[in-house]
Amino acid sequence: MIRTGAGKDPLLRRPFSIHQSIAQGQIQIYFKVVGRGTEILAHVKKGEALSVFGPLGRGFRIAEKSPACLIGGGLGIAPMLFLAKRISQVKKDCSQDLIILGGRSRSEVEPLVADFEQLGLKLACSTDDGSYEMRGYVTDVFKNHDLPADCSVYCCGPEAMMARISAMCKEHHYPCQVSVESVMACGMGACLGCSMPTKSGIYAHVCLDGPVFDAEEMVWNI
Amino acid sequence: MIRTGAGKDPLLRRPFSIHQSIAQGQIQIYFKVVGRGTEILAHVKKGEALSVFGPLGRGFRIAEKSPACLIGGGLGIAPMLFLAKRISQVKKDCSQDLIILGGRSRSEVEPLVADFEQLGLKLACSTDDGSYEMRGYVTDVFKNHDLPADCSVYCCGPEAMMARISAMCKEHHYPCQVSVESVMACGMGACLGCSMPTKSGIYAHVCLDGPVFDAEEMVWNI
Amino acid sequence: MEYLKESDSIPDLRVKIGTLVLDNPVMTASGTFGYAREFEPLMNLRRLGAIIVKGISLHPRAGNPPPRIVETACGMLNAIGLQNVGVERFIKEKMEYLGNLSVPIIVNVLGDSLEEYRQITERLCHCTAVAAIEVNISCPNVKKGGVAFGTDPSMAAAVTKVVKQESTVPVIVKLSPNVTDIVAIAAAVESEGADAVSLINTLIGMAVNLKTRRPELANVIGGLSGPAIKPVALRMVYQVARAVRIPVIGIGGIETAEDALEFMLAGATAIQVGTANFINPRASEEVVEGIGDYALRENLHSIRELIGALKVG
Amino acid sequence: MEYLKESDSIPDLRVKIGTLVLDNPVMTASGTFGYAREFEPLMNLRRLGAIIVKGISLHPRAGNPPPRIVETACGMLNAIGLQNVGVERFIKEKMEYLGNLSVPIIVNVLGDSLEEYRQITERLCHCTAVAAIEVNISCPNVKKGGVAFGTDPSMAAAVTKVVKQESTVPVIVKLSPNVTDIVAIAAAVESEGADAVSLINTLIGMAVNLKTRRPELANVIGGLSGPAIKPVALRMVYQVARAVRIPVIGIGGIETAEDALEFMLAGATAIQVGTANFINPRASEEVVEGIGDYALRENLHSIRELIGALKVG
Ligand SMILES: Cc1cc2nc3c(=O)[nH]c(=O)nc-3n(C[C@H](O)[C@H](O)[C@H](O)COP(=O)(O)OP(=O)(O)OC[C@H]3O[C@@H](n4cnc5c(N)ncnc54)[C@H](O)[C@@H]3O)c2cc1C
Ligand SMILES: Cc1cc2nc3c(=O)[nH]c(=O)nc-3n(C[C@H](O)[C@H](O)[C@H](O)COP(=O)(O)OP(=O)(O)OC[C@H]3O[C@@H](n4cnc5c(N)ncnc54)[C@H](O)[C@@H]3O)c2cc1C
Ligand SMILES: Cc1cc2nc3c(=O)[nH]c(=O)nc-3n(C[C@H](O)[C@H](O)[C@H](O)COP(=O)(O)O)c2cc1C
Ligand SMILES: Cc1cc2nc3c(=O)[nH]c(=O)nc-3n(C[C@H](O)[C@H](O)[C@H](O)COP(=O)(O)O)c2cc1C
Ligand code: FES
Ligand code: FES
Repeated sequence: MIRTGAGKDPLLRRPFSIHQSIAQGQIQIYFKVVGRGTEILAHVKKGEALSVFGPLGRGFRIAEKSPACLIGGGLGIAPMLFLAKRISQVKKDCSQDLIILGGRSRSEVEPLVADFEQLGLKLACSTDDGSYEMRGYVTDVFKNHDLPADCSVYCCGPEAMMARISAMCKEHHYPCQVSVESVMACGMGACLGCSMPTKSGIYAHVCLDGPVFDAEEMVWNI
Repeated sequence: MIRTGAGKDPLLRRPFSIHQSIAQGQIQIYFKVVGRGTEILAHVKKGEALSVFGPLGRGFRIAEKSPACLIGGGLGIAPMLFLAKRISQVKKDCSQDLIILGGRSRSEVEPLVADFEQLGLKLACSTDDGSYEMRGYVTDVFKNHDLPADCSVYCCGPEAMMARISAMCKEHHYPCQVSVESVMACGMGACLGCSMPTKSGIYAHVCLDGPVFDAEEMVWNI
Repeated sequence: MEYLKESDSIPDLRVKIGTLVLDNPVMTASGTFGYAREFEPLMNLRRLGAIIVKGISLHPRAGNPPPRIVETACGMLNAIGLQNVGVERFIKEKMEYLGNLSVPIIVNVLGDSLEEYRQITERLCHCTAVAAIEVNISCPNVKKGGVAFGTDPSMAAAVTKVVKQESTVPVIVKLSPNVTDIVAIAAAVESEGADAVSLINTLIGMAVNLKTRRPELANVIGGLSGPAIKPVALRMVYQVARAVRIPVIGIGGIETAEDALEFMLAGATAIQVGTANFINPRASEEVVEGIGDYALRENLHSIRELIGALKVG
Repeated sequence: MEYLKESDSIPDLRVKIGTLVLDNPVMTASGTFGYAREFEPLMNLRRLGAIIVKGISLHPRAGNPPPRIVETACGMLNAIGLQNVGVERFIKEKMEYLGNLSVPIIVNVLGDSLEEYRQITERLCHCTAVAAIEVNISCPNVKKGGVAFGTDPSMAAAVTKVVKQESTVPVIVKLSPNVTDIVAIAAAVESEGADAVSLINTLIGMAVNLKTRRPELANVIGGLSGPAIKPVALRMVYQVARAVRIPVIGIGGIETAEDALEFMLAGATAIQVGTANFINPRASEEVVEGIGDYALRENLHSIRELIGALKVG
């Protein structure tokens, strides 16, 4: 959670995923300007101090023994680099792992590809308009790849995409984790603002119980 | 009137005097950080755009034929440079003119002296703590100087100081103009927020009828 | 290349308040636009849907001692104290200029008794330049120990009745938000024939200066306006618009066309720009422009399609 | 050099709410501090005057569907929907931790009938760790068609009476600001024996998303909190404090010690930090520190000297 300004407006912190972090204590976020807070953030100059509160919540749980398939759509690519790094550190065998990145067009995907390629994992990309690699959705890429039967899927992106991927994983009996978004005020379980309906009938709280959930628990609102 | 930020907070513009201006369209303000708005203003970087609305209101009316005595106390020094320049341009004979500047201590007065000295008018300064030139108030300087009987006084500073100067001018039958402050919202006569009681019993509006008034009209609230 | 075709029709921005047709739904809120003339050099007054002038009373009022305003978080408090020149001087000194603007002029009136409201209405209806009257009922009723007319349905109804009886032009009743049930007040004034309601007037607030240990306003309490109150205003507009059949005019924290359109979705037929005029003197004109652009972009035949079009549930 | 001498006495920050003595006037507002444990790693809970936990009802409540919050100008709207685990699970799962904190724990309670208020009070008074009960009367009274208890003096009095009869600890009644006359409500609950009143709860507001043409909150309306509402809160605290003899606890937009001290000048005996906890999890502790520093700097013997010390007129 990051405060984007020092004044009283915008008032609340904004939640972001950690894109990269290094042991020396630097973190990198990758974000899109969608409103006032991100607008201000985009104008922050090198050397300015920001109030950062985190890391918070539960991230992806890496299944160390099973082949991994990481799927990032649009800004859902942001947390995937961090996860891919962790996977390449934690897992012994990454030869069967696959990263699928998708976006609306070239500019949403291409700038990030080099970072992922460094990790040496297999990469497949798509864009809605075909301006970079395959034309289509990440779901198409996912369908086109023959994944190992014991594959684990890690997914972040727009809700509609995650819903589709979840359904496909269910079909193939792949365990699937999704990282979801919600409006947040506190980021620490105090306000109960970030509720998310779950199959069990009670609300989960994205900031504390998530943002990563087992896809099976989710009730998609689409 | 200057907006100190682009957001909704601080909401209102802040009023400032023009310290200097040149024909090419540059203006300079001289200000003190007293709260949030001026704090933000102090951090504005060269080249950043600010929303400025003005000039507004009625400034000093220069009596071209009579010797002038300009008195600036504390931040009341700010509008005096502009006035002194105008006086030196407009008046034929400035030999009897006097500028009195006062402040709490050296740092409030000294940095501005050079600008005034360039104009070639007589200058007398005081500081409350004696750290620069005479120890005392501008009222003391004023008392110590033998001013011509037909002298016009122009004054800006804390209310208490202006009240004292006004009283002294009344005694000596010097016409005196004072530049007063008031909280402002619109700066253009629309909100009626900047009211100031006057001797006539009705409220004057500092932004439109002022900020400069004849000292005689004023009801000092001290 | 795609062939760019002029849209067949420029969207219709007109809205109707009683019998009064406005070119567009944007007005200036009373007390925030002076007597309009102040804004002449800064904007094109003729583009406004209507101009509402500073509240006028039967007799001149001096207003409150300073300080009269103070900034708060995303808002401001004012305690102007209803300063105005009185209806006679208003008619003599301001009406001619206003009458020549060819924009509907709505006069905001206030009083401290029913009789004052009656007399001022009578006097104003003799001026052909008055397009409508907006009745400020947030004023204290002197007979009832200073309780505001607008806080009680029966008193609000009584004022409406008196003004309606006298008026030859549409009557807009401006509601106070400092009430438990604004819908009840709106219903009461509707039942007495109000042609429209406008809301909200300011929320009562206060600010304290810790250094001086004094209230920031000489009057101690004042009216809160600006972006801070927009959520309260939107909620009240939404509730009232669903409960009455007369047009609702939305007011409170409107700075941009987006703000204005949100009020229209919530049920407002027209809106007023208030405090924003102080920050950006062109704010009201920019709202007009922005609404026009939106209607064009969204292919609206008429801006009226938006009124109350909020999708709920 | 001047000889620096330790001040003879560290200022006394204690204040009294009924029979309950707090080490300092700073509490955390219900619903903004979870069940306190969430803040344990971030601050020293033991420095607080008291902790008020999230509102508890007799039976668990699931709360509203998302979105539940949205930011507004200098504020936020929430429609959490009073989600809570219910009194039994609260006692079983949260009470032990809270009881060991050695800070007074005040439980905020809510109900939709007088009987629910009675039962929950009875249940809580069996827990030794409960130092006081704060009664949220902004909840809809199901029997009265959903009109909030807190909007009517007689309903507010009835709730107070029921809770007071059952309670063995001090009872604070938390007032709704969405009323015409908050002084009348405060007087009504005082007359039924409330040991203190706290105010304000949130203002009812709404936000609209122009793109989707939908309300921002699934519940359509929600409660406005944060700096935006501070002027309204200060005004109500000032009015109520002059009208009642019981202590008044100020709430609304308090972020800093300066804010807190302004409320005390206006008449508050103690204050609560709400929304600010979300922005700065240490906000409440920093308010405690700031109040202590102020008292020292101003040579106050006791912070109580400030209560209602506003110079008016
Ligand atoms: C767990 C999590 C991780 C995220 N990671 C990233 C990331 O790595 N990169 C990135 O670009 N974005 C990320 N987001 C989204 C990011 O938080 C929003 O884009 C940002 O808060 C928008 O702020 P704004 O002030 O620019 O927009 P606003 O003007 O506030 O609103 C624009 C839109 O953003 C959404 N929004 C506003 N405030 C919040 C909030 N507090 N929480 C969630 N959504 C909000 C609103 O629904 C609104 O439609 C993440 C969100 C969550 C919940
Ligand atoms: C006609 C006029 C000319 C001025 N010229 C100068 C100048 O040349 N240099 C200079 O340093 N200052 C000048 N001031 C004062 C200047 O406007 C205030 O110092 C400034 O507005 C404070 O803003 P802030 O946000 O920093 O303070 P805030 O945090 O808003 O408040 C700090 C103090 O400043 C005062 N203040 C706040 N807002 C206003 C306002 N809108 N109008 C007036 N006072 C306010 C308040 O009384 C408060 O005590 C002038 C004021 C007026 C009316
Ligand atoms: C300085 C000032 C003066 C006002 N004077 C009046 C008035 O005379 N009559 C009236 O009905 N409303 C008056 N109002 C209320 C506004 O018309 C409007 O209802 C209120 O400010 C809310 O809108 P806003 O948030 O856009 O400012 C005044 C508001 C301000 C800020
Ligand atoms: C997310 C949220 C949840 C709240 N839940 C409760 C509640 O359960 N019971 C209650 O009495 N007040 C509740 N409140 C109101 C606060 O306790 C407080 O009265 C209000 O937010 C105003 O204070 P603030 O501006 O400092 O936040 C809640 C407020 C917020 C923002
Ligand atoms: S953001 Fe506050 S509980 Fe999740
Ligand atoms: S500042 Fe608005 S009338 Fe002077």
